[in-house]
Amino acid sequence: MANQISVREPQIHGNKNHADVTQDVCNIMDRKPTWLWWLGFGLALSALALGLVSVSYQIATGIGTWGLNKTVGWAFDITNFVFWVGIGHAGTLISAILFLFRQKWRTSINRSAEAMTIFAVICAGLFPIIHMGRPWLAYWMFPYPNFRGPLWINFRSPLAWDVFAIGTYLIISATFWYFGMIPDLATVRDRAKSKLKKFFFGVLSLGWNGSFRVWHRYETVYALLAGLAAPLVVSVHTVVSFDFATSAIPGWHTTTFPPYFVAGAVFSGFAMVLTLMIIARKTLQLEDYITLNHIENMTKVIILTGGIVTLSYATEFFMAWYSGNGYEQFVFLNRALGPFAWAYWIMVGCNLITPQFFWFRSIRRNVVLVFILSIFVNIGMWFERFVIIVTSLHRDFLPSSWSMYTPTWVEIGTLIGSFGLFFTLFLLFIRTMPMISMGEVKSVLHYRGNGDNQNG
Amino acid sequence: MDRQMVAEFRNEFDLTDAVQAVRDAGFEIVDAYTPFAVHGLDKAMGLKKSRINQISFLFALIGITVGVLGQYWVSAINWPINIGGRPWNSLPAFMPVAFEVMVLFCGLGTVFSFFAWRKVKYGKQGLQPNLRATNDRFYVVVKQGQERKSTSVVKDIVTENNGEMVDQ
Amino acid sequence: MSEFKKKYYISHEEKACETNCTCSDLPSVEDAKLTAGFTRRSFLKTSGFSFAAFMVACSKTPVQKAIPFLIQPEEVLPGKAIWYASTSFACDAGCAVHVKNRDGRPIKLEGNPNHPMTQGGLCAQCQASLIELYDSKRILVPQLNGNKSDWKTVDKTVVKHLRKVRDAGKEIIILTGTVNSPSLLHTIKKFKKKFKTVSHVHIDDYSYSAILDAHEKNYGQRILPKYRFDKADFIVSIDADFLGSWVSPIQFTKDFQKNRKLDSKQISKLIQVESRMSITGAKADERIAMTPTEMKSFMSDLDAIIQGEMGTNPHAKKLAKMLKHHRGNSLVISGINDIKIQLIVNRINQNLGNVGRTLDIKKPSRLFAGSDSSIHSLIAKIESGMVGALMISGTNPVYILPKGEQFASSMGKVDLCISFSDMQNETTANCNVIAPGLHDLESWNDAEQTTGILSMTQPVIRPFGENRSLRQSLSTWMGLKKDERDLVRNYWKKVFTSRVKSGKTFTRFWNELVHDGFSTISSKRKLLTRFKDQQVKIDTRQKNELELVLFQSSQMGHGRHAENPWLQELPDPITKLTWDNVASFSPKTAGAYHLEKGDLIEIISGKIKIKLPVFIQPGQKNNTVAAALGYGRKGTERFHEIGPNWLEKKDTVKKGETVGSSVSSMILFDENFQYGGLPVTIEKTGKTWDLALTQTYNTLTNPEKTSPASMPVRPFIQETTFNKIQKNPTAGSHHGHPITTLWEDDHTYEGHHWGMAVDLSSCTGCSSCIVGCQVENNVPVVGKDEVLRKRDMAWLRMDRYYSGDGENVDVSFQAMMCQHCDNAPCEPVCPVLATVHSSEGLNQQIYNRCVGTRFCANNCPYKVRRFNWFDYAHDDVMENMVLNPDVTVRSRGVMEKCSMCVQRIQEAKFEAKRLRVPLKDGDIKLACEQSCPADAIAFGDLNDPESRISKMTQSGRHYKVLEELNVEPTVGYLTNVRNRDADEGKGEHHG
Amino acid sequence: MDKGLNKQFSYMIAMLVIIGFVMIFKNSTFHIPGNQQDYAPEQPIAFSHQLHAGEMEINCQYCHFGAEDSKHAGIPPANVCMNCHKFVNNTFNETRLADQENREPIASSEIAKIYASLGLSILGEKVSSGKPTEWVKVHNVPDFVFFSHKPHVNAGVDCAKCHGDVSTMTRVKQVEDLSMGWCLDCHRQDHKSLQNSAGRTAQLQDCASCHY
Repeated sequence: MANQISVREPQIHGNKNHADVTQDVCNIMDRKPTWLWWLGFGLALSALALGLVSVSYQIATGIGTWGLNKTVGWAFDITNFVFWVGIGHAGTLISAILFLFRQKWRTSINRSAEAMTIFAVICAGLFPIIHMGRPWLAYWMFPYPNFRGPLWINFRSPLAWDVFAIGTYLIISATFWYFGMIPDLATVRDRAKSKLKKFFFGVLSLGWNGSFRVWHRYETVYALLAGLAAPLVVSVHTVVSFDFATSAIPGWHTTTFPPYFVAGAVFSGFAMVLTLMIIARKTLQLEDYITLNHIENMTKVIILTGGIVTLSYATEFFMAWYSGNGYEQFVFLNRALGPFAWAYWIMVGCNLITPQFFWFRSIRRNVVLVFILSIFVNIGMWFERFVIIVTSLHRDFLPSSWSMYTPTWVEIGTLIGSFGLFFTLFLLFIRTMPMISMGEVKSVLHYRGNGDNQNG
Repeated sequence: MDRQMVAEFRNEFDLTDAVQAVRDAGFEIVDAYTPFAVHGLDKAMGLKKSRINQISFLFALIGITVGVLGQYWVSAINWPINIGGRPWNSLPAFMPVAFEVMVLFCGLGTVFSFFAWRKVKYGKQGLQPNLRATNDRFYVVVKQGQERKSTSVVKDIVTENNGEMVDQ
Repeated sequence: MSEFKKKYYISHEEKACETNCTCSDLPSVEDAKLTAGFTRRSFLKTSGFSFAAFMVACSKTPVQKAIPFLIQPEEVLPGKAIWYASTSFACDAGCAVHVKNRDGRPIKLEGNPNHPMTQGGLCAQCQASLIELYDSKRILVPQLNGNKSDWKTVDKTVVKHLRKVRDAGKEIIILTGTVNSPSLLHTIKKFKKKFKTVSHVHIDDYSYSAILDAHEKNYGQRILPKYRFDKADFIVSIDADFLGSWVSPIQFTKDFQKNRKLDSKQISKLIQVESRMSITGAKADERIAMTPTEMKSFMSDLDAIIQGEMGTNPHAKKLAKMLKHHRGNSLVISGINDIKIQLIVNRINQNLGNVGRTLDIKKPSRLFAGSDSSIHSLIAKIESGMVGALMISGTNPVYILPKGEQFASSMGKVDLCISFSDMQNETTANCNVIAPGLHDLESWNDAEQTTGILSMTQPVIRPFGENRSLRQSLSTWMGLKKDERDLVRNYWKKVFTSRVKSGKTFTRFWNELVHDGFSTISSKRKLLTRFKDQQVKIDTRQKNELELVLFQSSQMGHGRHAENPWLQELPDPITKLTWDNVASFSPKTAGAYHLEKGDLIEIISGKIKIKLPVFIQPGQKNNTVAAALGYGRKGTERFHEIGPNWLEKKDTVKKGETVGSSVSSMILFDENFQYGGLPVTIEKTGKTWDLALTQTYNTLTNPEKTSPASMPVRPFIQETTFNKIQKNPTAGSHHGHPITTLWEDDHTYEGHHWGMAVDLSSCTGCSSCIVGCQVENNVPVVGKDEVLRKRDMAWLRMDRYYSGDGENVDVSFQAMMCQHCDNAPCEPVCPVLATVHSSEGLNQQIYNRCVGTRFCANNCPYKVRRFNWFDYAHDDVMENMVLNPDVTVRSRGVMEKCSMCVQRIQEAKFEAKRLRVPLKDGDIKLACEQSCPADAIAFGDLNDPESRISKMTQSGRHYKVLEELNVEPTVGYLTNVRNRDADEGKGEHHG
Repeated sequence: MDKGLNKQFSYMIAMLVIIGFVMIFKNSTFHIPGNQQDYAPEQPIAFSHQLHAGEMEINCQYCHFGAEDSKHAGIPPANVCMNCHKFVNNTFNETRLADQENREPIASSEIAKIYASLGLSILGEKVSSGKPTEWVKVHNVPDFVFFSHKPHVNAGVDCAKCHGDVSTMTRVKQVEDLSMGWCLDCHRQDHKSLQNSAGRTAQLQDCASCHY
């Protein structure tokens, strides 16, 4: 058994030992940021600024500053919401589900993937609030005792479900992320020079001392959290899909939405992880940790989920035809041939064609190509949500109120702003926190028989 | 309290073997300090399976109950309001929230009960034989028996598992 | 409104002057300025007190002051509405109204159901005229040579001048719109006596002169016959939009419906011959499209055939046969203002023996007296400088006359031009004296619109300014200082014995008159000669490539209300266009000239050029271009400001421009004002123009590229024909499969269960319900840009669908408002319970709970929910006085929609409770329901088997839109029935 | 350092606890914004309900005659006051005193204000045009709430139920908090006066019975 394992290609290249791992990972935080980091941070910040301007103008003036109308009540706002929630799925999925399946290759990407999840969910969570006509009353979405009778909330409303789903998801993912980071925080604390850093990480690491008795329970709790997070991931996007699935509008009123949305989420999520990891790996010289195998594995997941998404598109059309319901049929014809056909075909192009390239190993292992394709997948997935929302609304039942939709600069600014927020947070994260789970990487460094001699 | 002996190792496999051997030699392992969760060490140290999962199951139960009953009470008892002609008790519609509440309770409950466990002290520098314990060294703390020779026995086991004793 | 609720008081002044106080309860402008200042609603809702709010440093919430009356008039109770009967002259016909007066402020006009003419109907113009009372741009003090002045000086100068003119033997001209007020005519007569050289000229905004002249030739009297659409079984209308804008549309609609009762053996049949698409054309059982020139030949053929001579025109043949068949109870009318045509019409009716049966010339209508020839002579006189003084009241000649500028300049020749208008307009600009008149709601007036029926107008609010009615000004200048009321009252006192045949005392008669708003009186017969036939020669040879057709739109008329935001934003019933007039072409013609919707073109006739955007109008006659009168009024620049202000805002009108453009100059003015048939050419400018349409997809047929085989046409409108419905009461309805539901039903409506039904075969699409709703529910005006962005706020919209193609299309209307579904899809999606169901089946929207997620609007299959995208302006202090204090003014970011006038339901309940009697069917009338001249809308309790609504629901024609979604709407529709032969096949293309 | 850290934490927690206590026990008359309970503003005329409604036992609706048929109970116009005060222009004690000292009683300055508002001198002759008294409104509900006295009075709801026992107040004070919950307490009870026996309370709990 032992030699079997030993012939397997190691997860981490450049035969590192434990100390090297600590060294490499902590280096990212310790050394001065590279000009590349500054560049990225600058861009991210300016995007964020643009977003802030747009949002504050919108909140000060009214939703009217968006291109919406009496027929199309949602467009960019909810599109972005679903998009970001989708992105937020890979993280927890990678760490939780791959952990449960004992996929060792997760170890070097799960930390940053989880961080990405949290930041994405933060971005997502903003949209339901700013898309309100009176965002300052957003707290009415929560059931709390009051002097109004008391008047609670409507637990039958998918939006109320969203509040709980997204809230729970954010809290649990954050917990999972932080909990998994405690040992590494201790490591950082123990090698910290400055008093401040010592204090800071001292607080965060909760007095972790590597005692194996703690490790023992810690492992159990971590497994439990993973076990919880896995169904949670699935539930969250299911609930998001309910926003549409439970409605009465043809094109929304679709029972296949939950699996369809979850697959889509994972699809886009992994694409985003790839995008980020490839950048990180290049700029932070992490080639040894985020190896081509990691990239390849993720592209494989993309092929799978991409397949499911494709199937969903097909199913939708089939069901529309099969149902014999004129309104349904119209909506789908209208998607493919109507005024918003261009959006539909962008979606199809990006989500159906792109993954097919990954059938070829050469492409899977070509970092540049993978990077480009992953971005295409992200674009495609954004348009998927746009198509679902706008094309279903703009021509529904009564032709008298059919209309078109064009975004205003305020909406576009808000979209860019959300990306700004996301990257700002992520760049700050890699500077301040151990972005690779040292503990777990160390645990997969050696197997009996291959590592012993290297500990000089 | 009786004296303790601390041994340092350079990798997880030596540690595990040594611990196993020491225990076989009839010594009591106080604790081990490792930079990561060493696979199989729990067996070697003879640690029992943690019962924390039962606690979290309890929290899950509480969560789901609160979720379902809470929603039912709000929508059907406290102030029943006719919402789109749906029945007072729209159980299917209550499921998503019930589930989320369950997960929330269970997750936080588990983590907090873990923190509540006394070995974690807020903001405290860990008591550990050496700072490298969180980096690349592996330590085991053995309870020294009464016999004089015991020290040497442990020392032997340690050295043949290419580790070395640390004196405090 | 239920009987017990409606107490009409005789006017304030009546009471006031008995309890010698000077109507301190009626607010003056100052009050309004002081009070309307702050929150939109509260000052109104706590009305009766005036309010002043200011933060006191120590207190958490603003201190509110409550100021009681000093001496409270008996019938005035703060917070309780009082109703006064009156008459509004906002439209040419003049609608009998009940004015809802709340704390001294008129806030709503509703039709007076007892009035024999309008019979409870109320046109859009009259309803909307309410806001003109509160117009901050009104002239409230007399003006002398363009500067503010006071009555003393004005009176002095005017009288001095009039004397001079009289002595110089020059003429004093009183130029008015048609005056049918006996008392005013009397005053003018007196005025003539006083200043010898006075002559009184009538001028109508839209001329009906030809009809009157024709009758003069035929019967020796200039009369406008009273048309009896309730008696006519077969109606042929040649270019007369009598359901929309011709003569007296409301009255005609009411009458027309009387003979369209589907339960009776037979109903009347309407054939409309026209070039453009009008409301009447949309309603017609058969519609024949013709160019104005074709109409002429058609008429002469029709006439010929009826007289038994030869005629070639196939339509004429067919119709002649039908007309003969319906001898005596057919009716032929024509809106063509051409004496030749009218002579033919008269002859046809005479030959068919309709006179005295379907049209009454013995008790004629007195709505229009204008004579085109007298306008000619007037202009001539002025040109020749014979005129020393020109008094202009109730008309705007500079705008309505084809050669307006010319008239304006010639006014310069007159030393004294007096305008009685209370608004600046094209004419006042050329007047050296402005003696501002009163709004109908401020003034005493009487009118005899139809011989024998006297309508009364009484003031319901103290005049805002120092304004004086024409009557008052004239008598002042005659040197008799009289209170206005007395002027009217005394006249009737004088003629009482001669004109009122009844045992009543005068006081009794007067009080009843003021109380009821009308009274029947006797009037001496006009002596009509026997029918003198006139020979008419119509040359039918001429052939034009492109003919211009001008018309009055039902909302804008001839521009009198151009400054009324409600009417400007009221979509045209046919085109669905707001804030513009257009040059409309038939699709074919547009294609021939390569015109696209929105292209800006120039219409050219001789030297005159008019810029108008192109509009493609299905059903219009090829080779015609139609344009609405009444646009391009000066003063509509004011709408530059209207609408929410933000970065990407487009102005409703650019600075210094007007809403639409005036086409008056295109009126052909030879012997008569000719509104149709002017040959024109067009030229593209290459520019384009945004058209703010509330509906941009116009048929129920899916766009062919995306049309599924299973549903080429959407089944929202059911149509059938009369003879089919007779055989099978459910004809035209498509039978949906039975609906099953998963939900157990927790919600039985044991009390009331409110519901509504719209009878599509009565509805004419006139859209006065929309204004009614807007006034009642404080629906904001949002401006052109917002409409362009599809953000119009109207709670009730009139969907209009075309079917058929080319010149031969059917138009179907469908009033669409919140359907108050029992399984409302909007409700379960609202996270904060801002829209939930009431125990009486209402779909409630609670503004103050709404956080504005818009999910409800998205999930509404009918798309009837409206969102407050901005804070729609309510900062015009004066205008705010029109707001209904019982309805919240919605703030930014909340959803709103039809509430089924829940405030009326509640009010009725309260009253019933007070009187300890149960609610009766009809106690509650919704704003849209009461204003409907066709009685198409019915509201009531579905749980009451006797109610009108229940009966309609049981009807075989009753159906619900999108029933298959199982949303269970409580609003239903009744199949549209057209009286056409089944073999014509059309009429059921909707599925 | 370890100790230091622990201290830090205990401080933090202590602070939180203290803040919490302050929040709760700051002052017992803490109202959530918009709640005007116990609001008793000074009025331009020191009119005493205790005297008029209490001792004199004048019926509420004698002065607030709007209540039965209108949204607003209404503040009595000056002419209503004058029904009595035409004859009464000074206080009891003053009259008694004056009798003892047999002199003309001195008119009360407060009643003089009513005369003044009508533009009358205390002796009743017209001196000016007069101007209505600006009372301070005590019971206010938000703009988006439709409240009408009419149904309540006709349903036989006792004035005191909402306004408290005014007959004991020298200066009127808002007794109830007038919150939505408070309204519902009553609207949730069964009401005989409602038209349809079925779904009585349901009807009163409809949002649209107050919000439109």
